[in-house]
This record gives sequence, C-alpha cells and structure tokens, in this order.
Amino acid sequence: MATRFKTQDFDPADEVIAIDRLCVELGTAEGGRRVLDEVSLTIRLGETACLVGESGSGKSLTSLAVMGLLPANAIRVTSGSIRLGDTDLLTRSAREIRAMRGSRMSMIFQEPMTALNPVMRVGHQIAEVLEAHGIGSTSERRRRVLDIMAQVHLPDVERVYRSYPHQLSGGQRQRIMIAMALILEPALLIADEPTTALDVTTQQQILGLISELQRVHGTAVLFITHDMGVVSEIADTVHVMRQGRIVESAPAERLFRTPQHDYTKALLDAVPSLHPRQPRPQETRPPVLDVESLGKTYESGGFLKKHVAKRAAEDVTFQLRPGRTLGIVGESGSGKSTVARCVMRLIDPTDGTIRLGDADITRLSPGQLRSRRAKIQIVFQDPYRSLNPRRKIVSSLIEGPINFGLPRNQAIERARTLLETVGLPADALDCYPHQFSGGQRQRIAIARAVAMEPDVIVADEAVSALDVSVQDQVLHLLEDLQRDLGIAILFITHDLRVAAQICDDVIVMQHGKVVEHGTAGDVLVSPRHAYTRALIEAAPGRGWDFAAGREIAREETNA
Amino acid sequence: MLGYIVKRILAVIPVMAIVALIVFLILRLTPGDPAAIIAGDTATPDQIASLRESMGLNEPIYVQFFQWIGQLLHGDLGTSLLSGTSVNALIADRIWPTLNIALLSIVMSVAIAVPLGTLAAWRHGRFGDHVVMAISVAGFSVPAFVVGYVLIKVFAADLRWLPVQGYRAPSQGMGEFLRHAILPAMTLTAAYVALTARMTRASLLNVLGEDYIRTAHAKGVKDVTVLLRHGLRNAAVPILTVVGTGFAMLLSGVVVVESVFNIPGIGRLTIDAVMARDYPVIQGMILLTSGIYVLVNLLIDIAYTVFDPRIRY
Amino acid sequence: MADVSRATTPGGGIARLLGLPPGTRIGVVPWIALAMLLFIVLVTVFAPLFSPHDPIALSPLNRLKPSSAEFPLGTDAYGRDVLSRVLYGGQVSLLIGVATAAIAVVAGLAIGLVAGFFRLADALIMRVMDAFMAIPPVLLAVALVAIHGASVSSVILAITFSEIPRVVRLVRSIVLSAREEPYVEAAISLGTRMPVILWRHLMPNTLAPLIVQATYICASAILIEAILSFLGLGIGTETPSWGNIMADGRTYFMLKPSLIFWPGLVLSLCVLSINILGDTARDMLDPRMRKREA
Amino acid sequence: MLSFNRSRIPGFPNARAAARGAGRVLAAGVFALAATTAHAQEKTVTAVMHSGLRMLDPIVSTAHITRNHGYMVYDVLVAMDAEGAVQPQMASWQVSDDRLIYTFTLRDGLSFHDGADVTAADVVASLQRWGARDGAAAFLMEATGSIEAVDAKTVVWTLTEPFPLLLDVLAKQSSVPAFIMPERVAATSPDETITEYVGSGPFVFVEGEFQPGVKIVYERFDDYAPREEPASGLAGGKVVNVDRVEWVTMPDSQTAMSALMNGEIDLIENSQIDLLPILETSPDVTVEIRDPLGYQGFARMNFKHPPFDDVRMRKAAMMALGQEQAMATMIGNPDYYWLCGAIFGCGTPLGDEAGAESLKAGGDKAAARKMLEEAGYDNTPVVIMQATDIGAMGTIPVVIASDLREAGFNVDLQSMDWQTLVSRRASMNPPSEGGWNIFTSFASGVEANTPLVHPILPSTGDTGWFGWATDPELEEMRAAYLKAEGLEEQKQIAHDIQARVLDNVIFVPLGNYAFVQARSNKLTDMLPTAVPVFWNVNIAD
Repeated sequence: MATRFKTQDFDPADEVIAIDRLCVELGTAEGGRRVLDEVSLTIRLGETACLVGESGSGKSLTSLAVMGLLPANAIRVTSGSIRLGDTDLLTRSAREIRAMRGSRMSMIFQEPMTALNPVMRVGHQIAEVLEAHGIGSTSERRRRVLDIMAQVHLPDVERVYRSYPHQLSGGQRQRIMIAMALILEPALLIADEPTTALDVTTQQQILGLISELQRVHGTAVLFITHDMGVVSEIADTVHVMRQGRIVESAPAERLFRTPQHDYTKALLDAVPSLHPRQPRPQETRPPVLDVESLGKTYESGGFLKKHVAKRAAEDVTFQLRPGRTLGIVGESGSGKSTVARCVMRLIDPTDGTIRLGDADITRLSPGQLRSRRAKIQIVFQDPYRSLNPRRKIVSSLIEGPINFGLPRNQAIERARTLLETVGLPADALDCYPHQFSGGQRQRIAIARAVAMEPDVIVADEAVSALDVSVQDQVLHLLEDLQRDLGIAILFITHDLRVAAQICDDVIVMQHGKVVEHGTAGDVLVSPRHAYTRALIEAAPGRGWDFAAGREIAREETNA
Repeated sequence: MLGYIVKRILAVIPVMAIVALIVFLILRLTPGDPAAIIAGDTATPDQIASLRESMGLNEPIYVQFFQWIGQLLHGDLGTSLLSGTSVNALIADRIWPTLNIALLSIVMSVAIAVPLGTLAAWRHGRFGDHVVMAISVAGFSVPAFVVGYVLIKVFAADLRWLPVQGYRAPSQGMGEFLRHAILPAMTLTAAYVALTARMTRASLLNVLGEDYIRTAHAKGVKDVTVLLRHGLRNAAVPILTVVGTGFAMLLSGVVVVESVFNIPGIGRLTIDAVMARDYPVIQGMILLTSGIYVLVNLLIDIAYTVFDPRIRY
Repeated sequence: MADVSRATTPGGGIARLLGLPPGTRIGVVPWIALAMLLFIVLVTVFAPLFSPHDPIALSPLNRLKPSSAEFPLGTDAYGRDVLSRVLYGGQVSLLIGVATAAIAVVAGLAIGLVAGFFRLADALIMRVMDAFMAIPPVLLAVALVAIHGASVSSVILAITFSEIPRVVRLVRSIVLSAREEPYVEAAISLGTRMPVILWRHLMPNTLAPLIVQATYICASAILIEAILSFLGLGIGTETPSWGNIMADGRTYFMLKPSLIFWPGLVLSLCVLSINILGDTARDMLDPRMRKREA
Repeated sequence: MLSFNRSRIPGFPNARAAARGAGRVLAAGVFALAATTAHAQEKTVTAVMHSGLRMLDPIVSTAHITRNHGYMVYDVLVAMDAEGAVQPQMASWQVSDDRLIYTFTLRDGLSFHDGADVTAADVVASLQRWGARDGAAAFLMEATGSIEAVDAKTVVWTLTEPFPLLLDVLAKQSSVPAFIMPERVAATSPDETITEYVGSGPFVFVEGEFQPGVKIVYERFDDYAPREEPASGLAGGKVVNVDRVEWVTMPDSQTAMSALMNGEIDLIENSQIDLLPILETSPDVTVEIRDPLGYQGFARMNFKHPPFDDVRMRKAAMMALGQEQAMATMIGNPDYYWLCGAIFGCGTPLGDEAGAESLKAGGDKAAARKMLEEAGYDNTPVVIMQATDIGAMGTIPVVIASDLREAGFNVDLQSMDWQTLVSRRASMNPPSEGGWNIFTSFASGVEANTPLVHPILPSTGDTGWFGWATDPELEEMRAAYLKAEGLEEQKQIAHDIQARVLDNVIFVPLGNYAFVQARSNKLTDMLPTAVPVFWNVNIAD
C-alpha cells in the first residue's frame, strides 16, 4: 500500500490563526532566556498543520502561548502577535481570552488520564464547557454532550456519561478529551501529542477520529508531535521546530520528498525503517539465556475479598544465543516487561524455568543469585530515574565491579575506558547525572551494565524515552557493543520500527501470551498472526521510507 | 466496602492489644502508689500497706494484667481506685463535654482553615499567601494555655462578653452551650486551623499543578470555578487526613484546655488519674482515646470514597 | 511532555545533597526567620555573657518586681531575674528541641528503613507504631516523665517516643516508593547487598524530607515541653526552660502577664522561625512544587 | 422532655457530613445529660474547694477534702466549740467517778438520710471502725475495755485505765473525726472503702451528680434536727439555710478568681495569695483568713541514710534554714504568713517556740557551714524532693536547696509530680537507689496542736512516719502526755517535746501561713471555722 500525503491546497481558505514573529522568554524580567524566537505560522480553515521537533524545541510553548496558558509568573511573551480570526489575542484581557478558550480555540493533551479530572464524571466535564460559556439549560447541555459523545464514537454513551475517567480505557479517555474540545465547534483545535501515550492501534483510531471530525466541522488543527510517522499520515503542512525557531515549513509531500534544511534531513534520516535490516548469519553456540514456559501470576484478595489471579505472563519460551538480539514487542499490558523483570529476577516467576548459561536461576535465593548477577544486566527506559541522582557517575559505574571483587582503582580505570567506549569524555566520571542529557544518561546506564562484562543485557524500552536522533545513536551503540563484546540482548519495545532495526528474532506478545515468534524478517514482513498484522497495519507512515524520502517498494512490503 | 470495614475493624484489634499492653506496662513501671494518695498525707506506712493489700495492688503484675483483660472482654473497664466509681460510668459522664467541644472546634477550624488555605494557594507567592501562612504558622507556635489565658483575659475578664469557665451541655440550651464552649473551642482551634490551612494550601498547590487544571483552563472555565470545583475536591483527601490525625492532637490539647477553662471532660479526668495513679481510669482513658483515634481514621478512610471515586475498598 | 529542557548546570554542595534544582529562589521571609533564629541561638548559647543575674539565685524579697534597671524584665515569684532565666531557658528549650529532633529522626530512620525494606518486619513494626500513634502524645509523655522523673533527659525521651512513629511512617513510605526506582533495581542487578542498598541508595532519599520533618519535630518538642511544664511534669523549677518559666508564671498571668509574655514571645518567635524554615525547605524540596516553578 | 432540632444549631454550617455528625454527637449528649435539671429557684452555694474530692470514705482517707465532706454528710457524737471546749452534738455524756466508764446518750430525732433512726448499735460500729484507722484513736483503743450499746440510745464505753483525753480525741477535727455511719456501712473492713454514703449529717450527698475530682453536690437534709443552741465552732445547732451546696474543682486558680469576680461562683476556700490584690479590687468579694492557726510548712529529713542519720548534720542543715525566705517565697504577702517556731502552733495553749531562734532569724549560713565542717561532712549529695504540680507548696524545696547550698551542702534538687514524691518518700532505699534525704510537707494547725494528734511526732523507727526517726525519749514524752492531768502538766510535757523535737531535728518548722478564703458578699453568716462548713450560711438572691 502506497503512502498518500494530503495534497489539498488551502491558499484560498480563510486564515484561522496567524502567529507572527512570536518571541517568548523565561522569567519575568528583561533578558531571560529566549525560548521562542520569532515563530511565525498560519493555519487556514480545514487545514492540519503539524509542528514537529524534538524535546525542548518549543512546540508545546507555542501552543500554550496561543491558548494564553503560559504560567504568568515564569514565562512571558516579549514580542510578536497571535491573531485568531481577526482578534489579536495578545492585546486581549485575561477575561476575554478565557471566553475564547473552549469556544473559538480548544486543546487536547498528551496524557488523557491526567488531563481529565479524576473525581468528576466525564459527562459533567464535557458539560462544563457549555456551562462555562453560559450555553443551554441543564437538560439541553446533557443532550448536546450525549450528542458529541456519539460523534466521537463512544459506546454506550449514557453509561460513559456517568463514568469517572479511571473507569474508561485510554482511547475512550482521549475521545472524551476530543469531545470536550470540539463540542463548541471551535475554529482552532490544538492537539499536543494526543496519541503519544496511546498504543499504536488506539493511536490509529484517534488519528482517524480527529481527521473525520475535522472534515465534518472544518476545524483548523495545530497538531504537535515528534513522530514523523504520524506527521506523514495527517499533515497538510509541516513546520519543523528546533531550539525555539521554525527551521522549515512546507506542504507535507514536499517536505518528505525533498527536505531542504539539514535538521529536517537529519530528523528524517533518524527515523528507523519498519523494514527489517539484513539478517545476520545464524548463531549456533549454545544459548546464554534459556527461558522455558515462564509464567507470572499476580494473586490478590484473599481474606473477605474475592480472590483474583491476574496472569501477567503465561507460557513464555525462548532462547537467546550469544551475540544475538531477541526483541519482545507488544502493546502496554502485553506482559513484555513482566518477562524482562522475571528474567532479571527482580520479580519472582510463578512457573517455568530460567537458565542463565548453565545455571538454573529460577529459584535461587537472593544470596545465591547475587554471585550470578554479573552475567545478566539491565538498561531501563527512563534515563532520568535509572541513575542515582545523588551519586557521581564514577560511583554508579564502579559499584558493580567492586561488588564482584575488582579493586577500586582498577574499577575506576575500567569505568574510564567504558565511558570512552560509549562516547562520553572521561572527565564525566566526576559529574552528577543531572549534568547530562537523556541520551548521555542512557549511555552511562549502558556503560554501567557493560562494566559487569555480562553475557546478556536486557534493554527494557531502553530507547523509548529518547528523541529519534538520540535513539538512533543509542541503537548504534548497542549494536557496536554487541559486535565487539558478543553480548546477547533481550530487547523489550513497543516500537516495531526499532525492533525491525535491531532484532534478529522477534516475539510478539499479547495479553501475557506469545502470539508469534520468529526471525525479524518473518514476523515483520510476513506476519502470520492477526494481531501482529494489526500492529503493523497501525504503524503510522509504514509505507514510507523516511530516510530515503520515497515509498517503500511494494514488493518489499508484501514479500 | 462492608468487607473492608469489617477487615479494618478486625485490624484494629492487634493495635488495641498492643496499646493495652504498652499502657499497662508503662503504668505499672511508673512510680506512685494509689494507696498512698487514698490514705492521705498523714497516713502511716502501715496504714498504706494494708490499703494496698486490700486494693489488690500487691498481686503480681501479670495477674493484674489478665484480670484487667478479662474485665475488658466483658466490656468492663474496671473501677476507679479512688472514687470507687465504675470507669465506664466515669467516662460516659465525662466524654460528652470533650466530644462536643472537640467537635465544635473541628467545625470551626475547617470553616476557617479551608477558605484561608484556599486563599493562600490561590494567591501563591503573593502578599495574601504570606499573610495567611504567617497567621497559620503563628497559631502553631504559641502554646495553647497562653492562647487560653489571653482569650479569658480579653473576652471574659475585661470585656465580660463570655463566661470565664465552666461547661453547659447543649441540653441546657444551645446558646448557653456556645457561650461556654466558644473560648475553649477557639483555644483548640488556633493550632488546628494552622495545621489544616497549611495542608489545604499545600495540597491545593499540588493539585493546581495537575494537568486537569490546565484542561479546565483550556475549556474556558473561570478561575474561581477551577479553584473550587476542580482544585478543592481533588485536594480533599490530604486535608481530610490531616483533620483525622489532627484529632489526636486535639485530644492532647483538651488536657490543657479543660484545665484552663474548668471543663469536666476526659482530658482532666485523665490528668487527674495520672497524678493520682488511678490505674483503671488511666488505662480506660488511653484505650478510649486510642480507640477514638483509630475509629476516626477509619471513618476518614471511608470518607475518602466520597471525595475520590478512584478509591474503592 | 518534556518540552522544558533540563538544567545541565553543575550544582554543588547542600543543594545537590538535598536534590535541589540549581538556582532555586528563596524569598526574604525565610532569611528574616533564619536571622531571628540565629540571634536567638546565639544569645542563649552565650547566655552567661548577656545575663545580668544568676538565673537560679533566689531573692524572696525581690519577688514579682516590675521591670527596672536592675531587672530589665522584672523578677518571678522566687525573685529571680526573668531576663536571665529567659536567656538561660533557651539553652534547655533548644536542647530539647534539637535533641528530640535528632533522636527521633535517627531512630525513626533506622526503624523506617528496616520496615520499608523487610516485608516480614514491616507488619509487626507498623502495628507497634500504629499503637504508639494512637496513644495521645501528651498522655504518653506524662506517663514517661512520671517514670523517669522530671529532667531534661526524660522530657526528651518522652517527646521522642511520640514523634518516632511519624518519622518511621515517613521513611517507610519514601523507601517503599524509592525501592521501585530503576536505579535501586539496577543496584540489585549489580549484585549490591541489601544493607548497602538501604544505606547508599535508599537512605539519601529520606534525607531532605527528614530535615523538613526534623524542623517540625524540633518546633513541636519545644511546645510540648511547655505543655508538660504547664501540667507540672516538665523539668524541675530550678533549671529554667521557656516552658517552665511560663508554667511558673501562669499563676500570675492576671497580675503580671509579662512572666508569660516574654518567654512566650521568644518561644513563639523561635518556633515560628523554625517552622518558616521548615516550610521553605519543604517548598523547595517538593518535586511537584518544583515542576510548577520550572 | 427536651427536644433537639438539628437544623437550628447555630455555629454549625449546613455542610452535610459535618452537621450530621455533629447533630448525632450533640443529640446523644443531650440525652446523656437530660437528667441534669436546672435549680433556678433554689438557694445554691457554689464553692471552689482547695482540692478535688475523689475519696468518699472519711475514715480511710486523711485528706482534708474528704474530712470536709464528712462534716457535710455525717454527724459526730461530740464536737469542739469555738473556744476549744468539747460540747454534746449527737449525744450527751456522763463519766463515772473512777473515770473508767463513759455513758453516751443519743438525743431524740436523729435519723439517717435513708430514714432509719440512728441507734446505739450504729454508733458502736462506727467508733470501732474509726478506732481501727485513726492514729490518736489507736491510743484510746489501747486503753479501752469495751464499747457497748446497752439500748437503742445508750452507748457505754469502758476503759481499762483512765484516759483524760477521751472526749478531746472523740471531738477532734483531724485527721479522722469519729463520724457516725449506719451499722451496715461501718461494718466495712477498715482497710476497704465504703460504697454507700448514708450519714445523719445536715446535708445529703447527691450520688447521681457526683463527678469525682470535678463536682460534688449536697442537698439540705430536710429531716435533720439541729440542736437548739447557736452554732459555735463545730458544735451547736447545724441550721441549714440553703437548699444546695455544690463543690466544684477548678484546676486553675486564675480561672477560679475570674469566675468569682464574674459572679459565676460564690466561694474560693483557699485563694492564691498572690492573686488577692486583684480580688480585693472587686467590691463584690470579701477576702479573709478563716483559720487563725493556719498551716505549718515543715521539712523532714531521712534518719536512715547519710548525711542526716547524724544529728550533727541535721542540726547544721537546720541552722542553714530560715522561715522568712521560705514563707516570703511561697506566700509573698506578709499579711498572710507569720514566722512561728512552735510545733504545736503559735498562740495555742501548748504553743512554745523553744529552739527555733535561728529559724526565725533567717538561718545562719556561716554557723551552719562551721557545724558542717565539725561534723565532717564528706560532700554526700543531699537529695531534696520537689513536687511541681502542687502550686505554691512546691516552692519551699527550692528555697531549702538554695539555703543548704549556701551552707556548703552538695544539693541535688529533684523535681517530680506529687504522686511520685508520695510513693518515693516511702522508699527506705539510699538516695542513690530511689530513696531521698529531704522532703517538705505541711500540717494543719488544728491537726497538729497537741502531741496526741500531731502526725509527724511518732518516732518509732520503721513504723513511724516517713523519715523513720527513732527517738525513745520522745516516745516516752508522748506517752506521758496521754496520762497528763490538767493543762499545766500538759504544757510542761509539750514544752519538753518542743525542745526535744528541735534538738534532735525530728522535723524543721518553716513558718505558718493562712488559708485565705475569698467569697462573694452574697454569702452571709459563714461560720469562722477551720473546717469550712455550710450550715448557718445564707445566700442573698
């Protein structure tokens, strides 16, 4: 299936929002750090403008500035203008801006769980928009709310109306947010990473819903995202931001086919291809990690309470050979992290066996286990939490080797070498984690794992929190280490693109069970299980090769 | 829910058992001899010794303990060594003044503290915030008896608006009850308002940083509505908690307040009993206050479900 | 949403130890509080330099004298100089505050770490702590002071006892959440032993909240000492403390309010300063607050 | 029946949960206290007594408040009038010529509060229980052959040897007067407390309103038949003019003072001296000393342990002490204390101040220091016990500590609550192991005005009073006093005892002070007795 970019011409349409040379600075005094620098963009009726960029590029600040939601005592607009229709927002009183929020412009946020008030029924939360703008009687409001809830395809609207956010699924919650944003048919909808927290299949539905409603209502959409795949699916126009500036603006197709700015090119280059890399030769050495019929059941309840058993993982079997990478993919709740944590013995499995090298570690006591810990190491998802913020880098790096009897000065020497290996200067040893960026911290975390000279590294969503360019570098680092040291990697991810680029073999998990197991090529190119197929179908921009700037050849996709 | 409540009440048993044991041990290790106080200052050692014997105080401690536990299981807290009155009757008689005044001060505190704390959070970092917080911290920093004396001096002795001391039950007229209860309640309230206002502010500030507050603003909801409807209700659980744990503070505070204002409540009963080593009364009182504390916390846990639909037991 | 870039400036010293973000701003009020507290601490520590009289020298003929050149704040019912007693009294009150806070924090930390990390000990420890929490603190203190006699050490012991459960709960909750942190799991994976993990990775997390908690304990201990004195269960009458100066003076409140006013004022200012500093520390340390400032 | 309308509680906001909870608690409070009804039309005297009443057995307890309670509820056979002469009260008496047989005849019209007549059998049982508890009565009982009820109204008391002070002991006001109770109550073992509070006195104890330590209520006993002669001292007709007397306890003396000035109460039995200047400003309040003998403060040393097992050390300590500083610190206003070296009270028939010169002169620290050196004081610490919860009484040990330090003693002043002190003073252990060296207490003038009743005198070692003085010579003097005939001989013996007590430093008198009563001017005809009594008194509306 070929990628079809939107190509409608919006030039004749009315401008809904026009941002002109907007500058924003930190702090309340003159001379604060400038975080938005002459940002200009225009969105017309019915147009979807995507604002893309990495963390800290100023995407969200732009949207908050439009909504008038910048924290008044910390950030201020210093120059420029924002016009909504023919209203200049920056000259209006707070009261007037408030009256426009929800009615003429509205916003949906990344995390629908936290963006909804947990103690208010969702129906009331939608109705509150009407109430705040003094529209309708109570029963009239209720009717309109039920109506918009039906429009966003919520099931059983009467029941959902009375539900609290925690009683709904992530997708349903985001639909509520959308209903809330669109109930007054605003001219402008700002969507700030609205699908980032959602599973890929849900993301597809929500993107479809936004497009559908946009068509029906003719809304202008400012869509903020870091995901080029999503951009390729929905954008009419793309604005690329970097360090508070818009570096390139272009219609979607032109941007993807012929990016002009180097930064845009680099961004597109870093997007991993969904197409698996060339398979590596088979490995025949005996497996370093051998997991058989692994199961983990959580039991709750008991005394005076209904007994509940939740199977987080069930009958998981795989083998990992030296120098190979096995990916476990699945959506949230599929049990992939449970497997990783069981293998690490951070939690105790309830069934099955785990053999590390020639030893069965399934039932070892903490004391016995400790001596075997060196053989298997883990890299976590969140680079900001995986290093103790109060300890210098050197302490984190030498902690393990010293535990295993390496003299301190040798351990420091090894740490210094490793830092260079992962691409950091040796003087980083005496720094604290907060002095490093997320990608650098993840390198340190990898160095910490490698310092133990393990046979296996478990990478639990190790690149998911990183920007694509950084993600790309870290993936290469892992690959290099694997090549040089022959480490086997168990790679847990929800991102099929990443899995395609690093894994030799892939396990697909759903509801705690393995639904498909095979080489990366087999699983990702010719999936047998319906669920795997659904996952691949849902991956945004799957037909486009971002690095090459062209469609993925038809035969390749369907081979 | 019912199962949860039953479970919580059952969980109280070991706690209360430990309380009972601690209390009993602490008391019997405490020097002091109720027989000596009963016999009076000029009694001879022989007279005191014979009194001790007849009061059963010469029994081994563990015998006394199990006798007491045996009584407890029948719901009998024992008999006051001094007055010969049953402890149950003493407590039944003395608990109402304390509860009524404690309740009045909780109601007053919440009525004052929550608006104050809300104001402070709303004006966060600005003048109003500083003023409110200064008042609350000050309320926290002055000993209760000083507050009580000042109130008596100003409102009773000098202005003569209110009586100096004493207690009237609500049955003797609500007006009389309030006239007598208002100063003691205000004395207790000083520290309690401080505690509750601080927690309201802190909790509300936390909540105001939440995403759904931004959502509410993005919907075009008025600031005040955001603050009250979205903010306060989400902030309620920690506020409730502090009201509950503050109840223990209140029970300690009544000891002082009841002395200053001459209120025949359980605080004075306890202190008098401690001073006279009237063991059964002290034991009964500490069990009672611990029980009230545990019960209040249970009620508060249950009240959480009213404020937060996510909490289900 | 992680659009606001993380600080990468090097931070040092205490701020880093407390996990403070660099460049945290502090208003003027905490500085006033700090200055006031320092002033109070200095004049009490160096009370012998400032006191016009021996704080325990009796002078029955000079009972309850009003302010004069000889007795700047007048005399109490024993004819002792109130100013000297207030100055010396600070030594005892501050000692009680600081010692109580220190002991409660250290003991609470040890118990809390154990309870937080060892599931088996947890149930028992927490039931006992619940029991201690349930006993009204003043009553507990009354009983303990009665056991050990009225002295500074038994007042400290008594107040400490009722404060420990709160510290334990705090530490335990921090440990319970911190043990889920990836860096703790990483340390487990590195083969670090449990006691070392407790000390190296979990304990430091409790430091900042404990410092905040310690200020509150310190403040409340000074107040509880006053209440115990009021009930006749404080330290003896000879050694002055702010609490027992007030307790001694309470009989004369109508006659000579200054006997309560001066120690009360100094005590309240001291407690107020400590509380303000505690609040400031809490505001700075609360990660949620920080997020708002960012 | 009182009704309770929740929605009209002022002060409670209409917040659902709060009001509901409040309503429930308050409503329950209403029912619990519904029995308390107002006595608006009755004449009620509300008095704040010197301490809270908890113990209701005036035979077991020697506490003054319990004794005072006894005089309300119970009657006595004979009583002392204002001049100190014994007068008939419930009974008149006849003495046989050999002074061995006393015949008491109950007067007509005596009945208990439960309606039963007072009989001779009741009297016998009551006297026997009293005799088993009271110290002075014990001497009397040693000389007693039998006490018998010969008919309903006649009691015959047979002695084995003459006991000149029989009537004085029987009429004494302290510590335990011979109150008459019904036989079934008096049958209670002297070591157990009574549980039924029925007397034949002028007031009825209202058990239902008794709140131990807080409040005690008496109502006039309508069937009480007072004697015809006017009241004098504790003798004479006990005519009750009020309907109801309430004793309330106020732990805070300033609260009590403000309450009196606000008209909320009518009487403070013992007002804090330092507060008198304020009370005196009120036109509605009268302040006066009721009991000219007052109370005597004293220090007692422990004879069992060094340094005060050595009389020279005791003398050195006494030399250091002075009454002026003790009283000035404790009382302040010299109108309400007086220096007095007489252990039987100044101005009493037996009062004599021999040996107290240095005490009255404020002590002589230099002389004390010298005596201490001569006695070879080795710096043994002196543990002085101080109670912190008994108000002004707690000040004396602080003064003693200061005096002794000045004389060169190594003083360890230990503070504790009164209860700890009371039990610790019973410890015979060395001071380093929970014992003590000095504590202070006080004795009421009327209970210490003769060698017979003085509670501190018995010096029989381990069976004596705390401090365990052993002084056979003094014991001989006391025995001689019991047999003394006539006032002159009694005076001579009392003089010897005074000299002996101060020479051997059995205890150190530290001066006398008054209980100052403050009462509303609405109260009239209050009897000037040491024991505060509520007959004769009237109250204006």
